[in-house]
Amino acid sequence: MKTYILTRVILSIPMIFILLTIVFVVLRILPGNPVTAMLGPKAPPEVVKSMEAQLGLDKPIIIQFGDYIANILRGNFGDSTVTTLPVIQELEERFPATLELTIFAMIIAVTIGIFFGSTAAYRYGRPVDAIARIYSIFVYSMPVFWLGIMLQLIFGVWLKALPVSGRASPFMTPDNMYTGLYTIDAILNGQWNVLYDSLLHLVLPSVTLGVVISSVFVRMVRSNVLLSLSSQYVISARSRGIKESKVLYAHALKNAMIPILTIMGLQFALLLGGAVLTETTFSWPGIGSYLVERIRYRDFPAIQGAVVFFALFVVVVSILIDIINAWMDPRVRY
Amino acid sequence: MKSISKYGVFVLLILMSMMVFAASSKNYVIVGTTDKFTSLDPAKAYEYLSVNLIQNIMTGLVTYVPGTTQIIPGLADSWNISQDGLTYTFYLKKGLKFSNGDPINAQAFKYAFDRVTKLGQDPSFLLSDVVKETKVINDTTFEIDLKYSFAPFINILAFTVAYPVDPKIYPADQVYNGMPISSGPYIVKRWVRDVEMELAPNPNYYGDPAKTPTILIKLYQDANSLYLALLSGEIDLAYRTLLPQQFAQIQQNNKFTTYVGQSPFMRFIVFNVKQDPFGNAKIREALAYAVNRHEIESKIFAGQVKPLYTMIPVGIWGSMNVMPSQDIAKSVSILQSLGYSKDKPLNITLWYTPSHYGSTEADLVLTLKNQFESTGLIKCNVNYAEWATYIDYWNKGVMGMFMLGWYPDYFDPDDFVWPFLQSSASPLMGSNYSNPTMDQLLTDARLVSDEAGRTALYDAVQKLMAQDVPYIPLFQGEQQIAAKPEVAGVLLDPVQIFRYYLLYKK
Amino acid sequence: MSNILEAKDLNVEYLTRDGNIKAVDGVSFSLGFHETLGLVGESGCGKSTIGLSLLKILPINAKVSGNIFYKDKDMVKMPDNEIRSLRGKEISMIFQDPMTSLDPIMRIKNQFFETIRAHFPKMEESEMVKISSNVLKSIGIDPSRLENYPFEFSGGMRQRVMIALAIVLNPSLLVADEPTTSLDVVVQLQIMEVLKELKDQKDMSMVLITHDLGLVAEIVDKVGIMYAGNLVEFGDVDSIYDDPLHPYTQLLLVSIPNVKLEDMKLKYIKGNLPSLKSPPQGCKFHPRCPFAMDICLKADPPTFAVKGRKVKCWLYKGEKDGSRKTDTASIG
Amino acid sequence: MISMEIRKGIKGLFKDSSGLMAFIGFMILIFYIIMAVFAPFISPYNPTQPSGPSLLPPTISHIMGTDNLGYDIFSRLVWGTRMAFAIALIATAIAAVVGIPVGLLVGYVGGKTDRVVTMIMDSVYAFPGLILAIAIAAMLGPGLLNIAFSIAVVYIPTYYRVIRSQVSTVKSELYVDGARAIGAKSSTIIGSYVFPNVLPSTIVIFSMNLADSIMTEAGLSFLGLGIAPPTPDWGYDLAKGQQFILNNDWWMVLFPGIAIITIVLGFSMFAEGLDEYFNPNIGEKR
Repeated sequence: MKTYILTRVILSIPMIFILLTIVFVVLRILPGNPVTAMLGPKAPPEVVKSMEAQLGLDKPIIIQFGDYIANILRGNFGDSTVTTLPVIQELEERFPATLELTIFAMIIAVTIGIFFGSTAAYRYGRPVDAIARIYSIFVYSMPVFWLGIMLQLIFGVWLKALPVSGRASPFMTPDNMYTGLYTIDAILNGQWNVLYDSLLHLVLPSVTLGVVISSVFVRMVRSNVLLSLSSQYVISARSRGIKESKVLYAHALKNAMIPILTIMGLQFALLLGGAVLTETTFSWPGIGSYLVERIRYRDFPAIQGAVVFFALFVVVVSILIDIINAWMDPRVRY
Repeated sequence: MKSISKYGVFVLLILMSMMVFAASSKNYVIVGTTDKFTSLDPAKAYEYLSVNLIQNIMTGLVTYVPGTTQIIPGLADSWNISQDGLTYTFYLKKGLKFSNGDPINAQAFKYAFDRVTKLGQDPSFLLSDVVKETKVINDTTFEIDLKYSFAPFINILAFTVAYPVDPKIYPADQVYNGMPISSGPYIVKRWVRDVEMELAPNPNYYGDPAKTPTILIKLYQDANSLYLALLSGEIDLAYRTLLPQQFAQIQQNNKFTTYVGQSPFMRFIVFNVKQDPFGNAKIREALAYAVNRHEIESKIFAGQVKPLYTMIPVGIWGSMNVMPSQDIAKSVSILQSLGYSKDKPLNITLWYTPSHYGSTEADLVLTLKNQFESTGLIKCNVNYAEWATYIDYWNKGVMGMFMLGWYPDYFDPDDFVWPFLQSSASPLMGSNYSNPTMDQLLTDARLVSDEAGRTALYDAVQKLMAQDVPYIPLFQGEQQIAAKPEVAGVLLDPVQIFRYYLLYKK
Repeated sequence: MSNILEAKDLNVEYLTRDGNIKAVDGVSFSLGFHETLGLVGESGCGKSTIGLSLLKILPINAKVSGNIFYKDKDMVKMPDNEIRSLRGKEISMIFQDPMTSLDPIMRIKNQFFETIRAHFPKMEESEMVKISSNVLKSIGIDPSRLENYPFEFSGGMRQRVMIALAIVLNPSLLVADEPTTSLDVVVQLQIMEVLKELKDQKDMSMVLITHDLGLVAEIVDKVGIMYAGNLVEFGDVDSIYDDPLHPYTQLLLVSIPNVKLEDMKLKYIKGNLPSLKSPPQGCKFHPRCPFAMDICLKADPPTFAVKGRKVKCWLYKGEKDGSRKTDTASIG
Repeated sequence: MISMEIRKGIKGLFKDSSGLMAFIGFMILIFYIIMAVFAPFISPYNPTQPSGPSLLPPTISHIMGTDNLGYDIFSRLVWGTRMAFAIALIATAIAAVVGIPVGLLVGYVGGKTDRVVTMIMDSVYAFPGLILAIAIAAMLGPGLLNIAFSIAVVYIPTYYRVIRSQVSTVKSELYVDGARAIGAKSSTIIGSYVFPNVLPSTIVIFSMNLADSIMTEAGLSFLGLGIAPPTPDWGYDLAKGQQFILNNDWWMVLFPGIAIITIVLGFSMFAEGLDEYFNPNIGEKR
């Protein structure tokens, strides 16, 4: 298992390298280089020069690329031009919010996906199945921010039942921050009112994001469970008198989880894209809203940092998923 | 399973009652805002909320009497200005201390002034343009030498850029991003970046202590969030900025008290006179005649702005209406005299920036576009750029006609005309306007020291501006606060310092 | 109660979007206690479908009609719950492909346990270990391998595990669907040996589904020959081997080296199984039948009782005790 | 003869739900295409000028109400169809024009090139699409082509992946070997054997990507990275409507939202129906 993890991490190095290169290409080589983006196309040459020197853009492109990679490896993302703070520090401050949102959204999406998808597969061709298919295609067509706005309107404005923005009410942040995840820190501090408050704030954003992503999950779980339901070991389990619920969950779904998890890993990228929109809709102070905010300021180091960060996040999650997969699948584990 | 859910409900009830209990305390005031602050370093802070927060946690040599534009001593006990207006000598109060116990002395001031110039951040020009050098005479005596006599300089000293900083904490060569060291009524007790900031009284403050033990400033990302937070009772007071429609609704709502005050903040259109066709004063005039300020006031801002017919806002002495009201016929006749017709309309592009001035900006621009096009002789395109790009576009003369706003650095008519109309300053505004007569008037107004004489000069300046029309002033803003009725001590100030330290709950 | 199993006019139809497939068409047979039945036919003839229908584990698009009496209870009408309690405990099944019939990500131990628990939910774990170990031992596998995963076994071993799983609760009826097809020849014989021992030692009836009549000849008591969803001939193994009545049976037996039929002139079966979606009119075998007559093209033959056997062929129309019409048989 | 073929095809379509789905999707698309083409005749008012009082709820004269400047929402919605199609088509076309040839070529050539290009494409594919589009749009600035390009980059790998894998499958099949044996040129092989085989998948992906790019465009507009107003654009209208939800002016968010949902629904139902039609899945076996 250890060797597997190690191999998997090593194998992802080329991918990280390519992702970093993509970010570099997008932000430096595409027309509209960072300096003109920051200063406008007709900036006086001396201003452009000094700015370029400040950002190291006057060097040959290969050297710049080397510097860029080296800096990222050292965890140096540069300083924000808006706040002058190191970008890495700002990302660290913002990351827990994004993490908390994505975790809860993922829980919701996976729950809907597994229950709805596997039930639909089990009841193939029946009404539940039809509803699941309509659900997934309809939800897929829904812009995440539109759903968010509608939920804000219904639960925040009409019913006044749930908070529609931010992570916490006033004075409702945990006293001691260990993880930066309000829910976890509240539990660690034993501040149950803070936990309740942060859960309330999480409801609408995570439901919005979770529901939208669940469309893909429902579809995916359905088709994979359909596949494994038609497999021999399911028929064989049935022939031994195993209960249907157990056939579905312990055999069909558990086996289907291996491909499902792999695809879920790929969908995580989709989730992060949705997170940017969700964070903006719900004023959620995570990296997504940070990216959008800093685009307004043309805060180049911050934009680059956030994009690189998202890329790395995707890689880390895909590694984690593969490890979970390996742990689930004895054929890989041994 | 059942017992667990029962238990859960019970716990929830307790939690909710705790929250209700927590929210009923009088010991704090929660202020909500949609503004962002980027830095609490006086050498860097230049946008409104950063400056306003510093004004509550730090003080300068001089300060304003709350609610007026009158200058009174702050950290300084008294001061002398030399006859030629070039040397200012300040005598500091005795025993002043920063919140961490370090002394506030002449050295701290010199350190702060030098640091501002050295760092060269956004507000630094306010000092570096005028100040020649600073001297420490002794621990409590501080001297400032100016490059030239500058009547409004004392107002600059009341601005955050001239506040002292603790030399032990604030590095000389870079912006400080840590917890601020206070010289004002409050200290920053807790700061969750982009979420909230908690203020507590500064025990070392020389003046009257702050009225409320805790001020919590909650940051919201948009007006909707702020509005909902206000309605739900999450915050006690909303300051900057609800949508006009929302504020109008709150005004109807008897559960809240609203405060409205004048603001020197103003909006205008800039013409880059170096770009065709805006070099032609006739065209600028024709466009000025097409603008209907009342439509903007009522349709976009629900009556919460005031039409402005000059560059000096109402409330600043010297202001006089010089611009014409909408007169489409006049506009049409000018355009026709220039040879424009329905088939050969005047083609212009109006630029704006979508988020810097709030979400009403696109609507404002679209309304202006329609007003111009209602002449039938103008085809107006609309384009936008984000703020950072926008600034550089105007510096580089990319944009011929664009929207801008102005919030003064010091409260003197000079700050509303010099930066716009003086030939060396106007390129920074993106206008490139230059008129020797105007330059002479402006310089004279800086040198004359009696108010009557200056008023006469500013009258002439405004009239000449209305002739040349390098700008079209549109409206001036309004300060608005919506608060729960139990919140007292709300003071809307002509110089727009919002004082958290005066707030308390009845 | 004379028979453990009795199928009467069993029909199974698969509904698909390209049309319906009649996989089993009016099949009737019976099986006594402690008897072994071989169901023989080419692949796709519906014999596996019969196997699955005996446990009622057909795909959901399958439509079943007719009766299957297990110990005089009609399984077709039985509620799902009751049927489930029969599976594994009363009727068990082993499948063609041992590689895919065991859940690949579950330890063998747990597959035993869940089978036992499905019927005896309160059994202690130690008891289950004991039972499972004994069964494995009886089938020639070291009980320590309970901890292993399926991929750690070879094909033959896996089939043994499958058999062990199937008989762990001492079922009265074991359905074996091509239990040796995917194994190599040596292992095939070993597995057949295991099945034979089972038959001898346990009080168990067996349905053995295969395409290879020769392989099962030794252990079966009765044989049913399937063709395109029809049971074309059914009777004692010996009489069928000695004297195949249906032309298809005759053709099948040609392929077995040790059976000699002097009057068989054909050495192979020409053509393919007909499409079950649109089967030919009349007797489904007529396009391939060397003895096809006019009536075979027009009408599906009923089942005739001949020499204590059942034959579905027009050749035996009117026969009561069945002497063959050799004149027709010599045609072609 | 041809009509017979068509009738057979249509009959085939309706045999089950996948055909029905494709048909409904197709009808929705036809509806929007008509709306886009005949926008000048359908829309009652000028979409870029106020045509009534502000914030009017849906009435007879303004069936979807007006926004805060008195623009007719229905007219903007009708004209917005053009913008949605324009950006989606341009973006998807760019992606297809790059992705398909590269996929064909690399799949055909194979070897080291294949491994390198595939890895790059997989990485782009793994990248959060919207975030990549945001970054590119932010660098390029506003404008129709810039936005279309930002979206296109995200979808290049989808073509590439499918085309490449199909090509390698097809390539290894006998008839291509046969063609090569009789001396056919590579271009002939790709053109006459490989391309027809990958065409169905390409159509499915194209339709799917149209759906996704409309969604991405709406997202970019929502974040303020879209087209400059007053050009009618659904994403912009939606973002603007969000400002007014607290005033209960629900019509400003409801209708543009429904427009986006239904058009995306149209494209994705069409795509999904076609997909199942071309590649029937394991559905009926179980």
